[in-house]
Amino acid sequence: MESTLPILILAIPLTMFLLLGIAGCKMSHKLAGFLGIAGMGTTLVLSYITALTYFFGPEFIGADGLREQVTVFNWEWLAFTENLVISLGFFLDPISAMMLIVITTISFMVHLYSLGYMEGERGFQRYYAFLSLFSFSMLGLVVATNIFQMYIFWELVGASSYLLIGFYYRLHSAVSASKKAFIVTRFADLGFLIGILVLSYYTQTFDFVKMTSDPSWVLASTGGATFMGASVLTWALVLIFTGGMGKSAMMPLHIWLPDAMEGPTPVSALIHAATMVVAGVFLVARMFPVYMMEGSATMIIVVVGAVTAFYAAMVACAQIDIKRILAFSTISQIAFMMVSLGVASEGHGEVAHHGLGYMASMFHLFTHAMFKALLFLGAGALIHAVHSNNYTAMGGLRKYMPITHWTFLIGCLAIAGIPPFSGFFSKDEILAACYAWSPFIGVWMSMVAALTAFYMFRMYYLVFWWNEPHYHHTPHDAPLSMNIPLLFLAAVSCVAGFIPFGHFVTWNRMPYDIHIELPVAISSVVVALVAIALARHMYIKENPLPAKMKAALPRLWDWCHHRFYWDELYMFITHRIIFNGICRPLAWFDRHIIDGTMDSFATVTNKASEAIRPLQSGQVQMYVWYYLIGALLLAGVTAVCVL
Amino acid sequence: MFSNILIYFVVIPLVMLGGLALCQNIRQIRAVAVTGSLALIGLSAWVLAEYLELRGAGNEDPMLFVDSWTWFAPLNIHLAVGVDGISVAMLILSSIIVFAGSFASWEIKQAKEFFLWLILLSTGVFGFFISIDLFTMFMFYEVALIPMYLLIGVWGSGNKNYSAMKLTLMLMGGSAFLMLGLIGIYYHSAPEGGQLTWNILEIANNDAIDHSWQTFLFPMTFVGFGVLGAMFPFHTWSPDGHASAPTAVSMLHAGVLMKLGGYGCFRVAIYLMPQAAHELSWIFLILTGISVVYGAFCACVKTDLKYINAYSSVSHCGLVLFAILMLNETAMTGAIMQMLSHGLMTALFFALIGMIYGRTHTREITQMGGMMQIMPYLSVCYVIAGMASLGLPGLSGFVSEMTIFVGSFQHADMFHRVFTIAACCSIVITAVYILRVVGKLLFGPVYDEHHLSLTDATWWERLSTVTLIVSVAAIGCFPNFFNHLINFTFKPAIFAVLGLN
Amino acid sequence: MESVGSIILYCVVALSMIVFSVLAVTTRKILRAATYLLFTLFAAAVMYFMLDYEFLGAVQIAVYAGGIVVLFVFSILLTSRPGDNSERLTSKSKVLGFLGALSMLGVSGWALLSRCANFSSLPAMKYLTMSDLGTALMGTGENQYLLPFEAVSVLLLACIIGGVVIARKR
Amino acid sequence: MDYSQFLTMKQELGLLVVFLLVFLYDTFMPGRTQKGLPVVTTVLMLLLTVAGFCPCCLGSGSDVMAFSGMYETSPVISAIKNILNIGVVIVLLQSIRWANSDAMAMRRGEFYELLLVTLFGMYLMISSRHFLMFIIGLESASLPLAAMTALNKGSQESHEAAGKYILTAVFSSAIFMMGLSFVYGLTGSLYFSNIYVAIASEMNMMLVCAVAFVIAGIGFKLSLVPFHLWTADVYQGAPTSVTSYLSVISKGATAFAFMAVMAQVFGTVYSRVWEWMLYALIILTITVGNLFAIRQRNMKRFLAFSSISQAGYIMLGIIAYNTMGVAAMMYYILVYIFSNLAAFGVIGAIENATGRVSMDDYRGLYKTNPRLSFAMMLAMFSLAGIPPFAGFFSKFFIFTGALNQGSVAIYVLVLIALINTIVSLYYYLLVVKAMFISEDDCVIPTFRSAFSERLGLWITVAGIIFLGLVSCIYSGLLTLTADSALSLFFA
Amino acid sequence: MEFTAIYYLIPALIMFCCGVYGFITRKNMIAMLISLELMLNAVDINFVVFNRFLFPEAMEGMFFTLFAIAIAAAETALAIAIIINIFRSNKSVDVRTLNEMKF
Repeated sequence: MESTLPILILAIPLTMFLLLGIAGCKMSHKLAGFLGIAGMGTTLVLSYITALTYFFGPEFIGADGLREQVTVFNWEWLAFTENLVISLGFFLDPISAMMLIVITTISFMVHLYSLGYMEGERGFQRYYAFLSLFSFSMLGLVVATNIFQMYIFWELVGASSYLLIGFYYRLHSAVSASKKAFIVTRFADLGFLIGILVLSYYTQTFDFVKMTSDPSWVLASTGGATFMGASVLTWALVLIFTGGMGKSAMMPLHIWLPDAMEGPTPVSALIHAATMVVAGVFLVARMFPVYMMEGSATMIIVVVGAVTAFYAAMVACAQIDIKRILAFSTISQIAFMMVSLGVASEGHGEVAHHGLGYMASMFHLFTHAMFKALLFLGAGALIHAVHSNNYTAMGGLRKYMPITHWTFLIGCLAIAGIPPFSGFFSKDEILAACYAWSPFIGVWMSMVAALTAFYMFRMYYLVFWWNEPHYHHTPHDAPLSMNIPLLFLAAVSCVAGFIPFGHFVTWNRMPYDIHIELPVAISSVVVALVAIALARHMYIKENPLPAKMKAALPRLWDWCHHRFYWDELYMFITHRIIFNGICRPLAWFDRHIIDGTMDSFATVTNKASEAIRPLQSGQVQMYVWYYLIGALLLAGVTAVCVL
Repeated sequence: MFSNILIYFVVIPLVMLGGLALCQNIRQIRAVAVTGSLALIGLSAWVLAEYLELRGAGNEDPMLFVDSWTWFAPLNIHLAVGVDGISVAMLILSSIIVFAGSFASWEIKQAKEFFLWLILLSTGVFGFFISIDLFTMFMFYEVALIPMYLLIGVWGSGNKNYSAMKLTLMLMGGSAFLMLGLIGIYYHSAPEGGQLTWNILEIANNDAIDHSWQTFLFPMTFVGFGVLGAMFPFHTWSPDGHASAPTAVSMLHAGVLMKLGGYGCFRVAIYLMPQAAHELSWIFLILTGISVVYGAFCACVKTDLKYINAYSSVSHCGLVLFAILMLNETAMTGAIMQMLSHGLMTALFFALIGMIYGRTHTREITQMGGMMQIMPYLSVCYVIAGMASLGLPGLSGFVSEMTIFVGSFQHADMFHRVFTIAACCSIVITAVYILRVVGKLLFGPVYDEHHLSLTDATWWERLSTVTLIVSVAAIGCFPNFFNHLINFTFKPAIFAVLGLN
Repeated sequence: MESVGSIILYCVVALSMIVFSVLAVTTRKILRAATYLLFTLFAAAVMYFMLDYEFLGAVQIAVYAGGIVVLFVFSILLTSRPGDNSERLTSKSKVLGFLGALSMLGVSGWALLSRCANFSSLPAMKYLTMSDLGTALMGTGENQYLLPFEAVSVLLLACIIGGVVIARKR
Repeated sequence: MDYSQFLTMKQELGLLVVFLLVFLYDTFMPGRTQKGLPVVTTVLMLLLTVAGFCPCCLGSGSDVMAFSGMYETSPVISAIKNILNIGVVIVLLQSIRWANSDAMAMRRGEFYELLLVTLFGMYLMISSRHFLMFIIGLESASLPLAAMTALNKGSQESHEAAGKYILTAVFSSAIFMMGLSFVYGLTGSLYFSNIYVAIASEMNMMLVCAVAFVIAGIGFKLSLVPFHLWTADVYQGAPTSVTSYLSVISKGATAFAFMAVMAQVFGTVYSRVWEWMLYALIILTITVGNLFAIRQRNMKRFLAFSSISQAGYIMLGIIAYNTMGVAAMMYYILVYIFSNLAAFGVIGAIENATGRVSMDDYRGLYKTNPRLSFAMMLAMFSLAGIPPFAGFFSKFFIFTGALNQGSVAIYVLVLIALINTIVSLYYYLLVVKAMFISEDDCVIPTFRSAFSERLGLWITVAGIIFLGLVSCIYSGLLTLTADSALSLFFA
Repeated sequence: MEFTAIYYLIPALIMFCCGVYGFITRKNMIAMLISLELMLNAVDINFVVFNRFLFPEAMEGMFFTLFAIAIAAAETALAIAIIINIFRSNKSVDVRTLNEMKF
């Protein structure tokens, strides 16, 4: 494959970032916005060409009928040793091609949307610069040829996320949210890094192709080494998964994501809903053949995912801030993908149901990106209209903002899994995979799906129906630049489910047909509809039921509303234990013990100097006496020693 | 003698000193400083080009441009010069920082004396890096140390008397051990009956220091240099010293002088006494491992910008020594990269802190806030420096740290690997303190209304910072160039002795 | 075996030497101290005579007794008022003095006794004539002392100059 | 009776000629020309120094023994005498202004005569190879100094210093002579060469005592701890010129003589007896000197303690017991002369101009008298052993020389000495701090020092800067020592 | 009985120690000088005795004593001059008055 297009796909956003970052402050808002959109538009077109060529070009179907993996280019960037080399390259396989589409689509939509949403904001140019940086990093991440390249871009997306969350840097909340996001993900990345170190120590390679094409070799290369009872491969994979947990906001490293909603809403749509947060899923998917080798690692993935999904759904039911609700929804949905990946394999190379879970996960990733971006952008339009994030400030908006209302409704239906919207198809596959793996997980995830439908429609009704509060300005639909993305994404959410995804993305790149498992599908739709009906009953207009339920289960409400007090726990650990319990004592220790020791050399010297002062008494007879004793001691001691 | 290109690294500063003596006013002083530092940058670029050309032509000598002029014939002391990739890298680093430092002290008071000492300091630094004779190396080393006292004492701030004295005495304390170690090496530099020598290459060739002496001399030299490299527990001069030092001095000191420590540890302690290094490395590994984590933890609770950065330096420099002790090619390459990286970014940090301090007259982060609105340029630079420090890819910190971690983790011994993981933890703590400062200092609402009237960077400040940022980014973006420049040194047989790598 | 006379003589000399030394450093009257010193010096001179060094004995009497002691007396008269008893010694300085003197005695005594085995009785010696002394003083050969003789003259000159310049009122 | 042997003592004779000329000038020239005496003396000494450098003229081209081995001269000995001469010239130069002050009008000539006699005594100490000669030299070098100390008639401290000095000096010489009597009792001879041979078989208390007492006696002049207690008081009380003379010339000469005695007399019992004594003394000297120096405010007293610890470093050259050590010691003495005289030059200039000698008075000196402060700083750096100043080289070489001995004990000793350099750096920096960093209300005003003082300072500063960098000095000394008969004693 | 050297050396040593004692305890500077004379004299005796008993063939010790007497004389003269000088300014010959300078 030509390497020009791939290079441009990465280079254009980077150039835009540098251009807008360095010269942006000299530009007008219009010019900067135009440049950003033009750059992203070009990238979009190039990515589509690349991805579509890959998916439909016959040259990429190998002799064995498998879709080939293509390393378009791979430049040595930093050679640690002969084998361990970080290369910067462009790797095309089904998931990276799919991610190219997802990223550039959402990113372009967000660019467009932001033109209206961010109009007149200070730092408009900076905003676009950061968006370009993020797009660059995310693209780089998905096309990584080796795990270290992924780590590099992994860090870069983290940084751009940090910068964008903290975009409103005058606000304390934004600053601390960005800090939190960075540090939590950084902590997770530490795990990732150590995982890489461990893995590369045994395999002596960073290269994905090398690792995934023959995963049993990876297992063999560890030579059965164990550490603290678990095999080193498990350690490595779990640690790498930790990185994914951080980025994808899995429990217990999820706490940064709700706070990240402090950033501009389009950013949330792009980064914290559609692209960056799925990096963890992507990572596991990328390493999937290796994970397959270690049942214990996938087990952990399933457990973490399942717990997170349920937890986030619970919490989402009790939030006030619509962006928070969406954030928890995102967490929950990503957990779905994780679970799906986890259930795709059944330990030691046996792929359950032809890797259905894998395909489902990727499918859900794709559809979720679209409809969640849609929801976020819709939420952005709402916030734009009423200048508040809380649904308490909203209500009855369907009259004022019809476009937003209808697109938002489509998004909700999609996420709730109502056919024929895209979410139904992908979620159905996931549930099917879960049931196949273990009925318990299937039921559990179905329950979460029901909760999803409930909290989404709770929000929907509270915002668009419910009682109308007093608005200072009459809310109205957003300008065209914001509506286009909404409409586009809504359209995609409507039709994306019909894409024959299995033809394009499967774990072993062997195309196969998706078929809907009717029992699972029907049951889940029924459950979802029931949940929606309940939500409608409770929230379409003033109704004592919610209050009653709250009163009936106060403890549960409190815990859900306060997100099960995770933030407080972290606060306790970081501030009380690490900051006050380690840092401060260490600083004290440094100043008083270590430095005190150094200073005490000086003090002791001074004291000694003071102590021997009487020697120089000024009395000549004492001088002579010391002289005499000195001489005699010299003789006497020597004599005792040598004679 | 003057046909050797390296000698000009000492000659130019000396000429600058002479020029400075003739200067009448501030403009001339600036002219001398700028011309001189430009000449040094040019010279180091030239050396780099020549070096690469020679290497490209297949020159496999451990050192290039080697030359030696007898100085004290009876003791076989020579003025011996020579560079390998490491020294070239260090020379480039030094010249860049001297350049940036000159601009950062554009409006210093008593400029003549200031630059006099500053240039004397850089003479020492350059001389140290080009020397391959232990005696001249040590001499230049001490030449570089003593101007610090006056620079901090006269132009410093805060508790400057105490800090200057502490810094000088502790560093000289280190060099006391060092001197003993060096003379000891000299006396065991040749096999029985052979000609004793101070020349590093010859000593390494002779490989005559017997085992028991190595175990005595290695700690001496390692601790001697380690003090300057801010090795725990001998790092305490660093926070106080940096906090009190004027901007350019902090830059030079953290940026270059602390590198002397790491460089010396490698060039003398490990290069000449590999067996002892191998056997005793665990002791120092523990100490430096502590430095790495401990410095970072301490930085988390400090509120004085310079203290934070000083502790951060302890942590980062600890990583340098840590990696050197791993005794394998990758980790040691990483150590040198980390020296470059830390030198540049910490110089950038100190330059920025100095500039902010020069405006607000406080370094307490609790007394400041919202600088991004007041001085966007400096703030952006600070963020970049912070990002470099916490290891953002594309900037130098990432490259060096990763090289170190990957390299260290390649160590065959489990103990070393576990320790590497412990050291890795520092990247999280680093993020904590960097972001804490960035969040408090640059973001958020403006803390003090008086600060609103402050101005952003002047052109010379911009020049100074841009130079450093570009350098940081250059290393971060094109690491393989530096990697190849450096790791040539680590190829040859010194590891063969250890059966490592 | 020594003759009784010489034993008696020895005892007298040795005893007076010790006794007068002790007295010289313990008496409170300074002038008396000078006198006891004189007696001690005389005893030493006698000892020189006993050991057949007549010339030395003569010099001892002439220079010490005749010169130095006179000098002492003059200076004592110059610096002390009549009836000016010397100070009362503090017990501390006494203790220190004793300690010093005793340890000196111990160490040096140990040193002397360590060589005791080598000591024999008085060997025969060639009678020293004046010309022997003169040749030795004026010669440049082995065991001849022209150089010290000249050197000491410079020393004496310097001391004279020094004494003069110090003692001069202005 | 070969009186022509006197002609081998060219340098001594030259010095005596100078002495006589000065004496005659002082005695017979009319009063108005008396003010020319200091300059004349300086010039004469300068001539003597220059002449001493050429072997054909006064210096010695080869090893010569005269008076049946009572006197020795050799290129090495000639070299150390030349080094002393250089120092004396500088001292004389720096003392011109003081000597020409009104208070000194009546004692000008005597000062120079006494000084020259002490120098003569030191020559004898260095050259003598017979203990009688040695003690005469020692006394000549020490007794007139007492008189010189008392030259500041107006000052109570001057008298006190002289009193303390003469009393302790005489006591010390009594102990020394006691030691000599033991040596004599052991060996039956006072010739160094005879003792060297005879002592080799001895191993008893008398030998130990003898060595200890001899070390004490010479250590007194070198101000080794614990024989140093007079030093500070005398340095402080004596006129500055005398102090500088005492601190460098007297110390340097004694150090060399000490080396000669230890090597040529007690060489055979080095490791048996006195090696360990010197270890103890060196550690004590360096440490105690440093500890006292920390607290001093009076500059002269401060330098006294500093010079005590410096003496400890000089001793390293002796304990090294090899030619490298000796050469390093001579080099150290040379550098020390320049460094210390630069310091005393500044102190003297300031004292002559304003009468202030306290370190507190030096605060802010750099603002008003930058050049003097600079000279002082260089002196301090050199004394502290900071490169590229000469002190660094001398320290380095003396350590190198010492470690050449190679035992573990010497490594420990050198380590202790090195750690002590940190303490010494501290107090030297205190002076620098006072001048450059501290500020004060009553700064010493700007003044212009006399030409002679400035010249002296220029010379010393030039020495501080170049003595180290110019390698031929140390190399030359090393070659000289290695080739000399002295080296036989270290074999 | 037979008089060996030790019979002469011991009194001399005692004399020396008396001198030491006197020098350390006496407050009058002239008395201290007197003590010093005792010490010097004791040394002289040592030399003479060693010469006479152990090495009678040469006259080294004797001549040393001869010169030592001269040196002692010079020392004493100078010391007395200085003491008188001190007496002039201090009006005292008490050694304890010499304590201006200390520490």
